[in-house]
Amino acid sequence: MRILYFAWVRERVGRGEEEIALPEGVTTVAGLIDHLAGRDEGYAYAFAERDTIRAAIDQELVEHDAPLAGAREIAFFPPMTGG
Amino acid sequence: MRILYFAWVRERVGRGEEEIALPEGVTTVAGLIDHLAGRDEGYAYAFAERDTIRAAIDQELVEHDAPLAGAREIAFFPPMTGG
Amino acid sequence: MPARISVAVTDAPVDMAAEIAALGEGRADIGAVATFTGLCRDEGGTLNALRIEHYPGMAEAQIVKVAQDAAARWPLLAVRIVHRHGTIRPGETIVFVGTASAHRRAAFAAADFLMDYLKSRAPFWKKEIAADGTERDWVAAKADDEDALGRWS
Amino acid sequence: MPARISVAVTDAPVDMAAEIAALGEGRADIGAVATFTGLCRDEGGTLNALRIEHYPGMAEAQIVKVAQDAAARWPLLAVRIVHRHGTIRPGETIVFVGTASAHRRAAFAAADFLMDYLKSRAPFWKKEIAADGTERDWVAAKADDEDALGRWS
Repeated sequence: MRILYFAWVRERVGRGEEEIALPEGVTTVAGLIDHLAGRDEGYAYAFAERDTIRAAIDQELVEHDAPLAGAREIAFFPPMTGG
Repeated sequence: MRILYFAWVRERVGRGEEEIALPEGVTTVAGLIDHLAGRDEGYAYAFAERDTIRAAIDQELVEHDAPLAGAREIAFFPPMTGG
Repeated sequence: MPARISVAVTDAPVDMAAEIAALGEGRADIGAVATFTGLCRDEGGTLNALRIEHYPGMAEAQIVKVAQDAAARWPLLAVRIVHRHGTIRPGETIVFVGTASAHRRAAFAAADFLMDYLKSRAPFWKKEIAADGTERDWVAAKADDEDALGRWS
Repeated sequence: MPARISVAVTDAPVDMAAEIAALGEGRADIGAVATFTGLCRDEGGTLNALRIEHYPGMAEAQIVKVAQDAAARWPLLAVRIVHRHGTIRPGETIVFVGTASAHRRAAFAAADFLMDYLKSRAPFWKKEIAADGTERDWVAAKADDEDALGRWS
């Protein structure tokens, strides 16, 4: 599964994208955030304010309770500031 | 006193402007409309739907009860359709 | 800083690129520009042109007044309004309104307000010229347009 | 006739006049064009540039989705949206939204709606670059912008 990071989430985790194998028991966006936040300090910092993190599955915005089944690309990023 | 007519008011009275000497007793826009409407068929037709006629004194929109004292230029026209 | 207000009443075609460039020219404090362009429609091919009559002098004065009203309501940096008179072909611009502000809400609201007021308060009258060149009647004012002013009081 | 929707995400400067001309090109049924342009401000001379990061692919898709939503709500004839990414200098365009309709109310409302949704739903993030070239922090999302979406529900 491909994971993308943008803006300060990207800066804090220290990379823009990576491939991961989904650990057993991780079935939702929230579960994936828990898993990633446990990796190291940078990831923990990136996901510290959990409620502000936005997620997209296959380029569609989703809530944190969205299931990961069938997803090819998950993205995490701060609230958008375009326009 | 200079009087201007625009759009279908102009077409109905048959002229775009004229100079008139204000008759005694005519002191408001409404009074002037009464006076003009009594002139001939064209003027009567122009001012037939009195409520729809807009008036301006010295290029400022006014109500029909506005006094004519001091006015140099009075204009009569239909509701505006610019924009 | 007071809004820079600029108004033109003209029988020449409107150069949109020049109008838009002029709105923001020489300043970097503008974050938002809203524009509205009213165009002559061909009414399904039945219309050859619009002929717009205006009240010279009063037309400019009323437009400036409406622009000043907008600038008193919203923190505008610039307002540009161009209104044509004379013969206007389908596809050509009848009116252009441009507003510039630091933020988008003011620019949008002011442009909307300006159009509502220009429609009912600026002394212009439209007559339709049919495809065969004959004059149709004067365009009637819409009650909707007068009612729209209630949005701003 | 369905609205003609056209979207671009680009790192090249926006030619506003060309964008506006394209909105009405080759048709005479458009009576109203509303546009909004968001520009980079210099923040009193303290800002050298904005650097805008985006999510390629999703950015275009989300903008098209928002444009389709607008076209489903209002009788639009054309929608054009251009959003820049990369480095943007003060005075340059960040976003351009143009809407065309037969009548003005639809064009205005749709442009306003599009900007509200682009602000909070299109995946772009702004970072400020100070006058001395150093990076400032990421621009924070405003609660106001999220709240603005409530105007349309």
